[in-house]
Amino acid sequence: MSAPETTDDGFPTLRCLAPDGTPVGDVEVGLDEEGLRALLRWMILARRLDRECMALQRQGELTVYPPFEGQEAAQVGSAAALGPRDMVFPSFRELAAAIVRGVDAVEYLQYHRGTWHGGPYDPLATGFAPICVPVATQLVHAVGWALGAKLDGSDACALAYFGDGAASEGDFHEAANLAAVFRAPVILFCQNNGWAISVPSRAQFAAPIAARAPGYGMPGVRVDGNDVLAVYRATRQAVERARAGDGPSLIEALTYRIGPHTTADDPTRYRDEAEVERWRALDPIVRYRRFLEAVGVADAGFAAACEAEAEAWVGTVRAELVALGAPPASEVFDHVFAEPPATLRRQREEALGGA
Amino acid sequence: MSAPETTDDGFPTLRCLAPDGTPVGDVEVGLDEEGLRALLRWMILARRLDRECMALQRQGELTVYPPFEGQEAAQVGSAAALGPRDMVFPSFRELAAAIVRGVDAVEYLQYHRGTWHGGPYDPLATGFAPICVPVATQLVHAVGWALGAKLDGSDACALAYFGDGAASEGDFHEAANLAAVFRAPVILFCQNNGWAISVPSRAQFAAPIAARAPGYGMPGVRVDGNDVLAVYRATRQAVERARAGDGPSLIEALTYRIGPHTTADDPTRYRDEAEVERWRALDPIVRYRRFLEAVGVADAGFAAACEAEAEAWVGTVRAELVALGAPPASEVFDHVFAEPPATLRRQREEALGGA
Amino acid sequence: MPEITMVGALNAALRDALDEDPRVLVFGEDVGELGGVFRVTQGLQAAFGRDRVFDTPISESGIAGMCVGLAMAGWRPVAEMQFDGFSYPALDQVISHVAKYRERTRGRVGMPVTIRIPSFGGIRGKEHHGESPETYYVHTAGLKVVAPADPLDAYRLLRLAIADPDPVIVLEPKSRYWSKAEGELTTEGPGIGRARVLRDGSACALISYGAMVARCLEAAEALEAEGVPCAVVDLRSLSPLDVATLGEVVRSTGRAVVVHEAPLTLGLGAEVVARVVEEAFDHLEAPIRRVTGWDVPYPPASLEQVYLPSVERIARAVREVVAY
Amino acid sequence: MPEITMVGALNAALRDALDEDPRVLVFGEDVGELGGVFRVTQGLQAAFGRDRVFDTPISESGIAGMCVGLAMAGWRPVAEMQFDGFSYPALDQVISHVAKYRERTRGRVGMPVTIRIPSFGGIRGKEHHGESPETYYVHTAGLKVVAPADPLDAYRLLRLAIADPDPVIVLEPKSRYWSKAEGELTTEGPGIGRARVLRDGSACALISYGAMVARCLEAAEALEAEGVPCAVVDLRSLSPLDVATLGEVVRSTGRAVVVHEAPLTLGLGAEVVARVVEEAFDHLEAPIRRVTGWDVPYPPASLEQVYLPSVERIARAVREVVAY
Ligand SMILES: Cc1ncc(C[n+]2csc(CCOP(=O)(O)OP(=O)(O)O)c2C)c(N)n1
Ligand SMILES: Cc1ncc(C[n+]2csc(CCOP(=O)(O)OP(=O)(O)O)c2C)c(N)n1
Ligand SMILES: [Mg+2]
Ligand SMILES: [Mg+2]
Repeated sequence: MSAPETTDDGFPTLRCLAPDGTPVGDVEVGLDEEGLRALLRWMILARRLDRECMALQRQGELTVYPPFEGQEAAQVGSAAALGPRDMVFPSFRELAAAIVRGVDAVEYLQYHRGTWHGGPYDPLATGFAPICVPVATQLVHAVGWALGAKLDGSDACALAYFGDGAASEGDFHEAANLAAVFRAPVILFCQNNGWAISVPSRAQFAAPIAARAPGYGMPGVRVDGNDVLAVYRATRQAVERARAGDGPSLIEALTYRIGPHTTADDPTRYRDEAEVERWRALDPIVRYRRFLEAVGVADAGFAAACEAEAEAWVGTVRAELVALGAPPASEVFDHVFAEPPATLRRQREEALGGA
Repeated sequence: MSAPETTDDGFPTLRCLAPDGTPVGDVEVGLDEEGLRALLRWMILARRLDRECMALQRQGELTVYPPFEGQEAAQVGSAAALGPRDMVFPSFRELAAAIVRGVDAVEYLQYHRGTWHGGPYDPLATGFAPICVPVATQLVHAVGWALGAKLDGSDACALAYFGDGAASEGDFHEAANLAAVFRAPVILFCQNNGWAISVPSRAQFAAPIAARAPGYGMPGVRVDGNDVLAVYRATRQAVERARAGDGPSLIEALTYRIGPHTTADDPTRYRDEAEVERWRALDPIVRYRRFLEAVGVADAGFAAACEAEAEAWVGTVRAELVALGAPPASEVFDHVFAEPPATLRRQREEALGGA
Repeated sequence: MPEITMVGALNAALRDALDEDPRVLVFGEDVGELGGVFRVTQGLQAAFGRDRVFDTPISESGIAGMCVGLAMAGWRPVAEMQFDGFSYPALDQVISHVAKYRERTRGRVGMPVTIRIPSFGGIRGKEHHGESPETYYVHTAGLKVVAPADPLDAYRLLRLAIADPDPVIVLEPKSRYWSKAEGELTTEGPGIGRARVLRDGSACALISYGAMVARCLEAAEALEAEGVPCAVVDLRSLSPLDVATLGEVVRSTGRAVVVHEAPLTLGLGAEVVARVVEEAFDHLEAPIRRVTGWDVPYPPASLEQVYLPSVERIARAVREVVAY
Repeated sequence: MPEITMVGALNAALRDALDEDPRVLVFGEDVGELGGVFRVTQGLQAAFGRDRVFDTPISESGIAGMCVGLAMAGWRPVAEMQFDGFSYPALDQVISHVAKYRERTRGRVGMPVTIRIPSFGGIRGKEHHGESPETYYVHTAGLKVVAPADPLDAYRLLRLAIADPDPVIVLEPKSRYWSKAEGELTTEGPGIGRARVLRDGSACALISYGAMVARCLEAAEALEAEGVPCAVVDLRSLSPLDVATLGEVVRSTGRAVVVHEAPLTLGLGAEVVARVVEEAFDHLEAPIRRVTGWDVPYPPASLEQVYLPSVERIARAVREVVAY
């Protein structure tokens, strides 16, 4: 099976496993067998939930949903490389990473249910910042947080996700440059899934995103984003660098969005089914499962058990989610300020009566 | 004489002349003798005017003035490489480039006299866009203009000046990326003069600015900015590339601001006189004049004639400038819209009476 | 005459502008192949080619900044910001350059720039998809700002914006994109700077724009039935404001309620009140009420109707003003 | 007690805040070694070290965005934007994040962020150096906005801003930086959200903030001599507005003139008028006049006094209002 076409530019792409699961690089990434199995389990749970969300949206239980199918390895591999005191700054498609971080799926999905904003879960307790929709804006937040951790003398680091599309924003640049200047312990993790809504990578930039790193004075790695081991390894390295005080890193994970941009999108308007099929064949879960089974770390029963677990889990998630009512109207007023000023209290009263 | 310390990072720096004027690279840059002499003349005129402006400011005839002494080669060498239909997008320190473009000095200096805004001269007739103070914002204007020229099938190109400080802005990135994606005929010309007001280059970025170019998929050249021939050659190459339809280029000219950031600044608060002295010894005019005299293209009489011309010229400029009165109050209202709306007409009347 | 949606009317406006003036360019995020996330630019790239209708990378500041350069090069750029909340990264270019360039160059370099922004709430969108950014633009001297309320006016205002020698921000009410109207698409009729009185009524003037015009008309209908005849004014042109019409209408009603989705404080309603006080003070029989969004970030989908002015809130305000 | 300039008072406020709270950080362009282009941060890096007081690259969006991350990490960032006109690149971060973060996280992540912006005109500055950006911030729900008029209140407001659990934009009137006052530097006294009545007077209320307060006091002096005693209200807190005090004062004078440097349309005066109409309608004896900058880009140095409200323009408006 040939490598994804986007890599035909001479820039090296780190890979541990071939698309059929055969090792093509060093597969010792520093995880024990349980750790290795956990990656597969998370990917299976994530995909199952992602598909459930698509169904939930069709059934009117979510407003709009941005699926991540195809990107499980990129998210799980990177998030798994972090420690509990690290902080993730997601964009809006990182539900798989959220699961790895232990974010409660029902709390998270309130966002897509339209019952609350970016951070319905507790960002500080989970180490997972609020969902962030204005692309690339979260990158400077991550740099600020990382600088804060560094000033605290902590060895925690921040990891910020962004898309290939987000990489064109000014905030990407300011974040990368500030991170380099302050040697902030931050990992700028790009999921290059080939598309920014309808705009393909080639219409967004003229060089690999990872190739930008030297211009900032930081290491830049391109990695096969459908190879969970490669993603884990690259992220791990960046994390260690950050903890050692050596500053930021840029990682570009080449992957693909198998589904639509969001449930409101119709990708057949702008891309070929053939391209999707080519990437479907590069499925990150199949690849990794074959590897684990080949090296005897997991047997078929393990995957089956994960799938059963996923099935039961999404059932609970669905049940809890659809049981959620609308939040009380007072929520509109109660979180704007620590202490609402008189003018706002008056508006609250006008809106809610005495409530 | 040793090279400027900022170049001790392994990144190559294009140079034609050693600081003492001896050729160290190919000095055939495609200029005939007259063209070669013109570069010296412009530098001499520019420096004389710059010093006159410092005096004018001290005498209260200008509000605040940003001197460019030390940067004559960077500006003259680059501006001289352009044709009449090309468009320059300056920042705020490019008076030397303006002179090369034929911008009337008195019109230009109205800006610093406080009698008008960014473009007191005619930007379209002179091919010199308005002075632009919000750093890096002019870079995207240049990309837009260049794209417009390309769509017109013209072979004109745009050259945008920016400083080392401006390179940290998001707009730098958006401009570079958009230029690369659209293959816009634009040259992003950075005068790295070592300082952004009080902040030295090393506190602004962690890699050479020219090293950013590959990350955008465009050529990046670092050039000795005090070597007018090297600057001319690098710019000429970028111009030819642009005219040939090969898209944008990034040039970083290493130079130094000998004077204060502006007349309101006191550089002794943040930098050593020793550093200034080191750069004074790398004077771009002395270097080039030695070269021209050594190869017999100009004799001492030529420089003397240029100096005499400069003296007379700045006298006229001064006389015309100090004779300028304040513009009429109506100017405040008359250029906001092509056709002032009723609400603004009413304000005009209130302010000016029937005037 | 067939019915047309607002999206259809806007699409026709772009098409006709591209057709009539070879210097018009249309660009933005996803406006090409996809035809825009709301389909406003659908089919334009196929019809006019990739040079005149094209996608940009996600660079709003760059998009606005390129407008400046393209205008200098003699083009007439029509840029789309994908959503209200994503127009903010372009604010610096808009405030510092697009709005000031003509002034700065003493009129030598005009900015015939149109920036289209799908705006306002009411579509159960996520955060940043329901913003009412008009104050940022209306307060910025050097810009014109329009917001159509119906398909035919959307066609007219967008055509006029593109033809205007100065920069015009076009705030398109997303929640009315699929509303329909019947009639001729034409640029004839009220220009930029003129309001429209959509309904006469002596008891109170309802002053609004964008999607809230429909709610005001609905409220007026209900109030009429109660014996409270209301005039309804569609501002259309948020900058410049049609102060003359505002004054005239309120001098006749003596009472007014301003309605908009933007938060109360320094929402456009504040300026309307100030102007009405200046124009019609002696005729005012009650304080002018503002029925607006609250001073809070735009809420999530399930709470947006708590935020948006409802027909009931509008009607209640009118009743209070009339009873004053 | 020695006299202190506003720059000195602001410097003392930062110094005391850094001293009392180890989580306070001060950063921005040229605030370190140089001590800021206006010397407001002078000596702070030497006193508190490069970790707590530091220069940033020229990245206003990044500066505001880093505030978000630093606040999440438990710090209390105090950022400087070098000039009003250079605060615009940060608007997206301020509007989309700084203002909304507490709301978005249901109060779990507060934003104790202070953004200082040397503001307004009157210093014969170049373009982009005389902007009055308050409308952009005041209209943005989730922010507080203050603008001191004198050194002692500058100390108080900056200290209160830094101590506030929510984001506060501090607009420092550049043209008053070197004005002096005598008195104790203290945080006691009116908090954020409270206006101050600086002068009583029954004929008309002059309502202003920032550098224009001094001109209002001057005008009041002149008008007093003419037998027209004016109250002068210094708003101080532009958001939230002290609506109660506004209502109270204008109920007593029945007449008001609002003065600010920002352009007229949707300048803060519009909101003041709207509030006064809501609070004091029955007491109003004349339309409220706004004496403001014109709806034009801030003009060059030699024309700025055509733009800025003059004592004469203020006095004339008062006379007209009183004669109404
Ligand atoms: C500042 C900003 N501009 C525009 C948008 C609208 N938008 C939402 S997603 C998207 C494409 C993002 O592409 P990419 O960064 O590659 O992420 P992906 O959707 O592929 O995960 C766009 C343009 C936005 N969210 N933010
Ligand atoms: C967007 C913006 N932020 C801040 C400023 C204030 N400022 C004026 S010049 C300057 C330093 C610019 O440094 P550099 O780009 O290296 O140009 P140089 O002054 O060295 O020519 C700064 C911060 C500005 N003009 N624009
Ligand atoms: Mg993508
Ligand atoms: Mg510099």
